[in-house]
Amino acid sequence: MKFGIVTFPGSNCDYDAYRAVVETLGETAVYVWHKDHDLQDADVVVLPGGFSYGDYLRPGAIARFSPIMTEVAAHARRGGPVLGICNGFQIACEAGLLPGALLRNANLQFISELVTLRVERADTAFTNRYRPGQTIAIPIAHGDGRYTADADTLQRLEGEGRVVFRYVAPPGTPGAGEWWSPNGAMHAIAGIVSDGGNVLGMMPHPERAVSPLLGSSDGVGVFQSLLTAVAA
Amino acid sequence: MTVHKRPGDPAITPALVAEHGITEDEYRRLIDMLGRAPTFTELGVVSALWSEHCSYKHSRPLLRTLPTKADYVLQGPGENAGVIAIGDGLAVAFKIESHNHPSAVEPYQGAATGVGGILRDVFTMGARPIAMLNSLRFGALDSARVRYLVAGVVKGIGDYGNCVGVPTVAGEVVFDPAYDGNPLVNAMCVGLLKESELMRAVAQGVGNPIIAVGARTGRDGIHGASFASEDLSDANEAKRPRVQVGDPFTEKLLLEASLELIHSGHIVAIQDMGAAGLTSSSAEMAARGDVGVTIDVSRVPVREPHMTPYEILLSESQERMLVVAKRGREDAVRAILEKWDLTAAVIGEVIAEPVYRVTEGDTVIAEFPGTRLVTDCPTYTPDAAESPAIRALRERDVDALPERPEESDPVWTLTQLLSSPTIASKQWVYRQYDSTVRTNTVVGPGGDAAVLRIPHSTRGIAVKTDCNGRYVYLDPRAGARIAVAEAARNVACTGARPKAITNNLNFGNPRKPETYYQLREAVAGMAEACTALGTPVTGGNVSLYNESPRGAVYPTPVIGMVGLLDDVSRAARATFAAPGDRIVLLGEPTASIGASEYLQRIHGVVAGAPPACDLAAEQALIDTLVEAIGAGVVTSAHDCSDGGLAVALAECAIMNRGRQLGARVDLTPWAGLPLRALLFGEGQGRALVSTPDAKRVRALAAQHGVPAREIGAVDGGDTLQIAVGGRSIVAKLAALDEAYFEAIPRIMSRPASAAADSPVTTAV
Amino acid sequence: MSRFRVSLHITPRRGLLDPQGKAVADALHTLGFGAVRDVHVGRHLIVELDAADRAAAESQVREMCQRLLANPVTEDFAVAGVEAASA
Amino acid sequence: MSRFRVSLHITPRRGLLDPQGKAVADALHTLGFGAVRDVHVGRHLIVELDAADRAAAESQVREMCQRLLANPVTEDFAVAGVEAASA
Ligand SMILES: Nc1ncnc2c1ncn2[C@@H]1O[C@H](COP(=O)(O)OP(=O)(O)O)[C@@H](O)[C@H]1O
Ligand SMILES: [Mg+2]
Repeated sequence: MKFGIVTFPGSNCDYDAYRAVVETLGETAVYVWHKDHDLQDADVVVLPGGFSYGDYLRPGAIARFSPIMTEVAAHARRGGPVLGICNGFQIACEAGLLPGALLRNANLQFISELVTLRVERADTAFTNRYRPGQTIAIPIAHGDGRYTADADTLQRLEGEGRVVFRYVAPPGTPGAGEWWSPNGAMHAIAGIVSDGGNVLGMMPHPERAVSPLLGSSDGVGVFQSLLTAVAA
Repeated sequence: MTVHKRPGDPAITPALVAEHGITEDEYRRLIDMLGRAPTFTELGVVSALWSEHCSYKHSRPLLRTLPTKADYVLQGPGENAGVIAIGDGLAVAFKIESHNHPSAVEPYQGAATGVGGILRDVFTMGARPIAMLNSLRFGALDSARVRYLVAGVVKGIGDYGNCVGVPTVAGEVVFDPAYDGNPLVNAMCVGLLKESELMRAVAQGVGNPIIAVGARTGRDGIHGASFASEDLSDANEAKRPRVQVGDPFTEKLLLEASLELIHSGHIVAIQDMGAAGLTSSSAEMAARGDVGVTIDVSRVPVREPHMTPYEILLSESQERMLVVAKRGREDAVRAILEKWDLTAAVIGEVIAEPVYRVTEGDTVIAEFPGTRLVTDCPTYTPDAAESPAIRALRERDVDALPERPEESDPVWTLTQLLSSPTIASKQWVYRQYDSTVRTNTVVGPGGDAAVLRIPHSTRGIAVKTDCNGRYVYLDPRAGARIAVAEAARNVACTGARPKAITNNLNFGNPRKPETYYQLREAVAGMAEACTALGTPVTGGNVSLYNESPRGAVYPTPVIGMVGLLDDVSRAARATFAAPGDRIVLLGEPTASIGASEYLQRIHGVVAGAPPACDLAAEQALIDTLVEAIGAGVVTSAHDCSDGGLAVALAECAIMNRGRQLGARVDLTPWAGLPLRALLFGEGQGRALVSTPDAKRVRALAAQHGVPAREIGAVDGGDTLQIAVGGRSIVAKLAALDEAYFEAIPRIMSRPASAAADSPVTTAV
Repeated sequence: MSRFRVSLHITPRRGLLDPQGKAVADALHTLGFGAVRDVHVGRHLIVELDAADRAAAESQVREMCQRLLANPVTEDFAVAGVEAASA
Repeated sequence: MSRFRVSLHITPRRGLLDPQGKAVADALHTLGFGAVRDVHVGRHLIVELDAADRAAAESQVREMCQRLLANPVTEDFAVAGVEAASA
């Protein structure tokens, strides 16, 4: 299976996503240049993390006008899977592929740490390898990850079961398993899917949690799930 | 060729010469070199290149005494970064650099541009940056101004490195009134390259074009290099250069484009336009290649109208590079840059004539013979004399100091030390740094050294910066030895063998005999330690004149150590890993509290002799650690440094917040030592390891002649219990955790302000 | 064509959490500015552009806001001023 | 005492690099707004406070700028307006 990883100017986790696909999964990955109009027949499109256009103005605001985004939107409309990680999530929101917005972290600081996520839905293209309710450890590294949406949108997301990952207090701490948002995200939302279920945006970095050597391999499931979903 | 004075240039007067920081002797030397009086442009060029920052005029004779060689050193001092071979045709480039003065004025941009500069030094060697470190010194956190500096510096480092996408994995932060008004901000970068792709900044090939790449040139930081060579006294305020603003986004593009250029084979040399910008980069590249160059300033892309050649030559605008390309490859070079939305302009060429020449269109406005601009800078060896006041402090009998009443409870003392900002967790700092991007970080910040895996290999590297400025202040030679030894020990605690260092000498005004004495002795101590431990110096940076109106900072020779691990999956962490493991102390407790954090924190005293540092014992300890960890018999290793044995034990128990494990130890064998020295004295050459097989560890230690004693076990409970003689000291992990992790966040939640506040505390 | 300088305010939509405003207000209180009731932090943009006249300049900038400068989900924008500038 | 709403502009000092402004200007060009000559991005703050009168409100806010709100080395500030607000 082929993953197309978009490189915007300022992307810096394109390499991490590439390694996750090629080294951990043993699948094929290609870098897709933002100025191109060709997704190179990728089955899955990855909008990687980083600081496209320096995050100037608002994260993702400028990148969403890159030429390749026309193709990414078309791929999504056809039902093709799109995985937006961190800056990729921000770009997907700016581009209207996902609802809501990601604002400055509530503590006004960049936050880099390993967080605990609860898998709220294990029946999506991105999470079928997890158990529902399973908690996983995945790093975050962002300054603008406070998921925000209006009340209607939020209600719709919850009602339609589109909140896929939520931040929860880590096991062994007070309130373990309860909503606990490092960045002030509404409803402790860490990741959501589009109404078609084929676009996932998440702030945490599953592509960095791919080996026990790196402190966690809990992120591999996201990529494996895509293998299953696309093969089906 | 005739050099023309530009209309409107000021006349060269003694006052103007002095304002450029050029002494009368130096001016005579310049006239000798030129055979005539300089033009204004030439005066500017010389003032930059002969500034302390660019010329190392007060430190070069000392630096020559450092050991720089080993068979794996591919590039020693003199290039943009040092390089060592790590096997399999791979190599590591690394370098540290200071941005102290800019950060004192504008902490955010000062620190950010410091990161930018050191990244460029590494990627111009053809290396892909894989890790950043930072070594920071600030005044006491009680001051709103200091909190403003801390917040700004940390955010500046984070925002820049995070955006470029290089993980910041280690460093140190020390708070001491000695740094009030003059913080130290040192950033280190480590990059990975193929040996075959090593690039050097050596201009070559007559007719080859010189190309300016990256951001346009503005009026930023003109005379930044000379400014970095002056005291931060208030009188200089008006002369301060316009601050440089960093653009990490452009840096990221420049990084990708530069690596692509280097790999393309279209270029012969590349260098960052750092301090003293275009002038120093072009003159240095020419001097290394022993070639002539000519630069036409009218072809340099500028950001603002009406910039003079003087300004263009001396601007320190960020994110710019100077490239020497192969003749005829200009368009290929341009194509690569355009792909990354960057511009390139041919601004000069390598010439046969042995001169450094600057033109404005066809008019020659500056010309220096040969490479003498770089090679003829004078060097100085000022008088050196130890300050009698400092000697008296060192010789003070601190062990006779009476205890405070609260100290009858050692848990109180331990808690005070754990919450001392210098010892307390720096999580508030490193949580703002992306430490996991690029997926190589095996051990990140929060323990001893950081460990990175080398892609497609079983090996890894360990990196750490260290220096205890208080030790160096009290005894420069011993302090510098300890700095090297501690850095090496931290690296060895992960299982890595220390290989080489870079260093940043942060000192005061070298023209003061007591400062020059510190510099001379510290360099000697560093040389001794590097020789003994087999870790040559591959480069570094010197930052002098770190003085505020209150006096010089502690002499602070920061050591950046790089070590190599054969099997990265065996890398040890600092924290206890499994209940039931035995705890072994390698090395010996100490009877002294001289120069300790304990004395400063509990008694407000900076005095006494720093701990003795036996380099042969350090080497034996390192060998033991590397072997034991490599053999997989050790489950954790942590060195004992600031705060002594008790603090180190507490850190082993609590530093991993996800898994805190209590322990019981018995120090009765040393019950004869003064209790506070046993617990909080900072003896060197020690490490705490935990292991399922204490016997094996003891045997390994014995082979190397390292004292090793089993002192207790990890019991996984919620207390740390230390028995000494009949006495039992019991500390709750929750209380230690709170002291250690909450100290800095609590202080940093108080407001910060750029406005100067009245500092109350002074050193000693 | 003349040169205009258009000044814009882009502000977080009312009702959304404004942590920056709150942090600034808290810091001002601690610094002794007890009379401060509330602070809001937004963006101030200055766009210099060539246009036939004021109205054209303003309407172009409004379009820029809609397409790029403001996020319709979380931000409001307002043109604060249009002045003639020298080219 | 009455309530005032003071509006402030804090902008990057002229001559300093403004990478954000440049990035936005470039993006506007790509979007077809070729008439854009320059963009600067600063902050817009609204401070609500109690003061005896307009002048007092303004002078207090100026002091806040000097002490906290604006970076003295890299930013300029200007009071854009003072209006009476209901408490
Ligand atoms: N400025 C910083 N940036 C990143 N990591 C830091 C910084 N300061 C401290 N750390 C990390 O915190 C841990 C403790 O640092 P330190 O107290 O200097 O250790 P040690 O006493 O072993 O030298 C180390 O992992 C170190 O890398
Ligand atoms: Mg240590």
